[in-house]
Amino acid sequence: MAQLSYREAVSAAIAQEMRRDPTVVVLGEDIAAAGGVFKTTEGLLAEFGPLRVRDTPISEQAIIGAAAGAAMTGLKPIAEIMFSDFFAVCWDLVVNQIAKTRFMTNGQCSFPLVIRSANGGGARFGAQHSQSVENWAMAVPGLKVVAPSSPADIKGLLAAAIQDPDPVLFFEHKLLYGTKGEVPEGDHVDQLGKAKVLRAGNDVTIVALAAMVPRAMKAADILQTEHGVSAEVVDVRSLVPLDTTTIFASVSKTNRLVTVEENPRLCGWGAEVSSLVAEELFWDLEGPIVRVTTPHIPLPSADALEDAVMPSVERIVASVLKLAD
Amino acid sequence: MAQLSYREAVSAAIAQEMRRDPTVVVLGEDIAAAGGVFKTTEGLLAEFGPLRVRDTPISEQAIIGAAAGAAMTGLKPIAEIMFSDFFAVCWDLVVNQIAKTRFMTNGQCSFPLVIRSANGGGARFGAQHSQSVENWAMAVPGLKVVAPSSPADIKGLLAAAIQDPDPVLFFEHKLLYGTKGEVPEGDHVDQLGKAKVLRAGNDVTIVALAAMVPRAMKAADILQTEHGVSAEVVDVRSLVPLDTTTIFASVSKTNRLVTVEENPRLCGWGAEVSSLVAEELFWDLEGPIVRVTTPHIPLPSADALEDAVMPSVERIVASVLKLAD
Amino acid sequence: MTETTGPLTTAIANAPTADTETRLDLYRTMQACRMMEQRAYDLFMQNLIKGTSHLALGQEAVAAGFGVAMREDDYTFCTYRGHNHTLVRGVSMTGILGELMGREIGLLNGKGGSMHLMDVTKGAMGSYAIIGAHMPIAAGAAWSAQYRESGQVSVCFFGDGTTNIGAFHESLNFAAVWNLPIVYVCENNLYMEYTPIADVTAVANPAADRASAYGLEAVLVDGNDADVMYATAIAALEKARSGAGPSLIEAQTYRHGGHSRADPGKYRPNEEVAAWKARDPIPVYRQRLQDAGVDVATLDAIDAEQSARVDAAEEAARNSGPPPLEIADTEVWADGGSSWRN
Amino acid sequence: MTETTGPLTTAIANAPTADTETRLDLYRTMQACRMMEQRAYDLFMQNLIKGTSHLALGQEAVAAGFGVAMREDDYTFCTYRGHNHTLVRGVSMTGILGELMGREIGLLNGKGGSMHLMDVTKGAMGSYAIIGAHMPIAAGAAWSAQYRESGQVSVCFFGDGTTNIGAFHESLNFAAVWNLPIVYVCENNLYMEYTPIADVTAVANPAADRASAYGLEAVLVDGNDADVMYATAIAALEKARSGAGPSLIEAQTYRHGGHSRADPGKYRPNEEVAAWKARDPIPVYRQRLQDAGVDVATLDAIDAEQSARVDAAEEAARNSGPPPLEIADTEVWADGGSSWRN
Ligand SMILES: Cc1ncc(C[n+]2csc(CCOP(=O)(O)OP(=O)(O)O)c2C)c(N)n1
Ligand SMILES: Cc1ncc(C[n+]2csc(CCOP(=O)(O)OP(=O)(O)O)c2C)c(N)n1
Ligand SMILES: [Mg+2]
Ligand SMILES: [Mg+2]
Repeated sequence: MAQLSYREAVSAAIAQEMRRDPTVVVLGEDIAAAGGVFKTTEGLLAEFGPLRVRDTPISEQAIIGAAAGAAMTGLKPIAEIMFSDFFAVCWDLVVNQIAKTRFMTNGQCSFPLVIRSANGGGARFGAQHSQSVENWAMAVPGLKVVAPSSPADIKGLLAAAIQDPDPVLFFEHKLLYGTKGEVPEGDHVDQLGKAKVLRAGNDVTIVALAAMVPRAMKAADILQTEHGVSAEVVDVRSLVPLDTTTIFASVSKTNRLVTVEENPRLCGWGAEVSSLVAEELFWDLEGPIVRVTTPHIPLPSADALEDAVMPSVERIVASVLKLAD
Repeated sequence: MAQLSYREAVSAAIAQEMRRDPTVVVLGEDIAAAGGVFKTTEGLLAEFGPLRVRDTPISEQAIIGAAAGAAMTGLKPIAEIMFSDFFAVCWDLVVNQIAKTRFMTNGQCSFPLVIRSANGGGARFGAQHSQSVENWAMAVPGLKVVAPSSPADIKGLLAAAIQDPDPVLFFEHKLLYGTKGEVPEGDHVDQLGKAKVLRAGNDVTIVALAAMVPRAMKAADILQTEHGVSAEVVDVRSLVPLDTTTIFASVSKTNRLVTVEENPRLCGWGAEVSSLVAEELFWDLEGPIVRVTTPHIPLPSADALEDAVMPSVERIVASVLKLAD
Repeated sequence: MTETTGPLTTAIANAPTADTETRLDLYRTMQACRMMEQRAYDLFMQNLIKGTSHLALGQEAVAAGFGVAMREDDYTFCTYRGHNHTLVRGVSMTGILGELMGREIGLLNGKGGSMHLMDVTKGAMGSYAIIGAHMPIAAGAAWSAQYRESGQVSVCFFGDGTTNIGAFHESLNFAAVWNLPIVYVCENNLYMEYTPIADVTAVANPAADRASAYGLEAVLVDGNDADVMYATAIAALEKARSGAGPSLIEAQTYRHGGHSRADPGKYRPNEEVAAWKARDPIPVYRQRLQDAGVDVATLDAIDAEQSARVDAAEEAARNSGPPPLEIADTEVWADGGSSWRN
Repeated sequence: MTETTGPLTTAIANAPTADTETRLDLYRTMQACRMMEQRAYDLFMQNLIKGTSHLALGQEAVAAGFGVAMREDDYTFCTYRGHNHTLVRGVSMTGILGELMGREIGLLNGKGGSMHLMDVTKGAMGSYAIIGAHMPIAAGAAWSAQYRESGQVSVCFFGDGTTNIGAFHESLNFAAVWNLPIVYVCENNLYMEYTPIADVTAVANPAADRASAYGLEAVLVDGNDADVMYATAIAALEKARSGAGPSLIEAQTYRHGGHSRADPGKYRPNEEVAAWKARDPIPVYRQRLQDAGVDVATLDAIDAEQSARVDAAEEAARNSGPPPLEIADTEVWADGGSSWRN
């Protein structure tokens, strides 16, 4: 085990896969010499050279299109979209082309590519640089969607995403880049589509993702120590494929579900999880399914305002307590 | 009352509002002389002239951007995005600019504009011309989202959308363009954010939208006549604002809910409705909430395949019966 | 505006006439396209093709010129108006007509439809239905060829109207900066759907007048002349293959029919249609071959052979049933399935 | 590549020197920008500005030239690097610094942040943080002015890196085809973030070498010269107002600091930085005014007045509290609220 930051785990995973497979290539804005604006690709140019690590113009459609065409013809590109908000400028390539072409051609081609992006709020960047858009991706058939919460998961899941034969949208949370954690040394590849029970409990299941995971964990602490409520915390990790087995097993045990989403309320992944449970596990439920989300608003920039609207530890605690009533 | 087709109701509503308000202007590809590829803007050029009805290049970002800039400075543009799948090429303008700028500037400017688009499947157009993307829009704070199922609703809701001071995404269903119905004559303006109970019933609430509404109505017929099940059918009409009052009143009465969505499964509007009911109306429920959706796949082109995957009358009936068990 | 001198235009202008076998191949390829598209039209009329479809009747010389000139392992990317571009790569005609008809025997087993023809085994890397989207994808294939040092070239066809969308611009700049082995071919048929291209474009030649914005040579050629298109293709493919980077070709041509199935094309002046039909690439080329000494019997034999080929393809497509319903939800993922949960 | 003759370039070259009052205004405006941006930098260093911020130190002549030349009711659209472009429209400096600091007194009451400054009452129609997005929006405002026959002009500022994104292309073509009263101003500061623009662009002058792709004249000017920028602005605004359509201006300039708060700008050769700092638009202009007979005391007075202005603005911003939490979920809709249900 080594101590790595979430940021360092990104480049560690990419380097690991680039060493293993010469068809893995990296492209994006300022990712080569500059090492990326979030310093997540530092060292790659030096180790792998300018043919495998390439800077691009500010042309997100070209970046994603190039990744698609390269993936169809033998390469395994890793493209960076600097902030996930910018998916909106190349959404057609992602959702209409990459997500659909394999299906439309009944399997003639594959898209073994990864699109990495800095996702989420809390950094006072304002409404156009702070969105959680993992649910945009989840709504589109043909995309795998991963959003890790720890350095170890970054390394293992990014390596798995690169090895995966399907297109994976890989959401790194910009608030977590500085966090550190134990990461398995040497080659390490995790599995997509597996949620993780991070804390066992009996009274309620809290399902969370990415930056909401540490908040859910803190809330579970407080619930236990201050309120005697035993919460089980599930880190979803992967929205597509979705590990309903793990989520359902937890809800079957606790009989209560709270989802904690950073995205704005409407049509978030929590809605999907809630609807699955309401349909398939209805008779196990002993109370309403509660969703904690950012309200259905863009994110404000000022620190006081941003903190007021994103789901906080306190809000999670309060929501669970209301349910436990 | 006059008999109009759904298609004719579109141009009737636009013409009504253009007569009333000289700041209403129309732009899009092939919408002027050609009257639109779906013939929904026929006659407008002749009546209102080339300054108010303007053809554009194939430049969806320019179309939507121009509408935004014009809306900020005194006009009320109606922009056409020919097929709703093409929202993906101008999504940034819609979701990052139009949806957020009023909020970010704390109310300095408004976006009184409408973006109309042909939405939905069933016309054998293949995966890139058949999507139901109303849930993409619903997921983004700052957009109003409307999707009518009848000629009367087209006229009344499109007029309301044009008069509305906020950006409205107006989804016309391409399978319904040819359908006819009674439409109030003379000036007619409906209200956004109101669902409609189209058929009263006691055993189960079926909530549907756009082209799924006639299917839900047929299913309700069959349920009544062949199975003795009394279904209440609610046409959502407007996803944002969402008329939870009408939906909740119905579910409180029937105690059972089935949503019928055309969009692919994950994160559809039905998930949101389901999660709302599971949270706020849980104790009224007497059974699981069932969602009928297109599977989470792109739409296939061949008629046999397309018919097999979109929610059918039979599938709705079967889903309700399973629930009623 | 358009400058018309430079290495590529010079190479095209100075190209020797192709040998007779190649020219017969060009003729054969154009006839195959023509007859297949006409048959597709007939099948619409019989309601055997559902949905929409976009024919390239009149534009055959562009597809044929490239099809004959390309190496087998080169890549093509085309649009919804891409039946011909697909066929010229050696793709099964039965597969194409079958796909238009939504039959199991279709290239995509009915899952794609007329706007999405693809056969990767022939380098026909797909038909794309959203304007401009395939242009960066084609650049990606060129990048892959460059990276793998395979010597392959990526050829990307698109229309005049496509030059006004953002993806066009991003792709051309990207391809130029990365010096990719790609040939962008704009078929200027004067219309984007029902609107004359001049009404919505700031320059007279939508592609050629923009080449300089990407440091490229302006190349404007007669898209109705199979010899010119062949010479153009040879020169641009050679340029790409030799490492000299991308080309942007504007081929002037015309579609004989409407934009799509639903469109009778009434917005076009009669004289314009007549003038272009008089320049129909196929009879013109037939005459030219005759003038060059090819005997009529040879040409007639080609016609008969292609006509029989279309008959056989239609027959096979008709005999194929609808696709089995079980495939409706397969092949979303590389594992063959569509599951999003465990 | 770039041609540099045409009515607009001729008008700029032949423009008479502005009168002294106007020139003092240019000087004053540049100093206001400079001092405000320097203060913003100090406030970062004290961690009083959170998030990110992008300074335009060194690029003041462009904003000032246009700011002084524009009519009060004209529109400007700018980017995240838009503090100066906002200020020069007469917008409150306290509002700007307050917004950077996330205070209630901020222009947007803290809801937008440094990348989104806007004051519609001054025609400052917003700062946009996604590359290229504001370019078609600016065209829309120009369309509105054209439709209302208001005589207003829309001015849109953007960077060299922005010329490679799709929205740039769509906007320019659209504005040209609709003959809109708009002036597009590319501030070529040689870098897109940390990457030299030449590494990612197919032409040497990213905007000027592309003007012909939209039927426009190539205009390449010294963006560090306030007189040139003023003359350029006057000429292009007049062209737009007279109905002669859009212009695309490339102004060559340089940012003294890094791309954003986090960036020390180390990727730039020292000599390059030094050479450009020697051409700092403000001392150069000060000297030029002195040479033209303006006395030092006048210039010193302007400096002192602007310095005091910045002090006062900072003071007012510091004294303002954080925005009230109640505004966090307001103004999504025109009714002032954010409700999505009944
Ligand atoms: C992004 C996008 N916008 C609009 C359309 C609708 N559309 C399909 S074909 C077409 C015209 C294309 O014109 P051109 O590029 O000249 O090609 P042609 O049809 O003439 O071959 C349009 C506007 C589309 N498919 N995609
Ligand atoms: C669509 C998009 N892609 C990338 C970015 C990230 N980004 C912000 S500024 C910038 C560089 C812009 O360069 P330029 O246009 O030259 O403007 P400058 O910063 O030099 O003023 C980039 C890539 C963005 N904001 N939007
Ligand atoms: Mg065309
Ligand atoms: Mg720059």
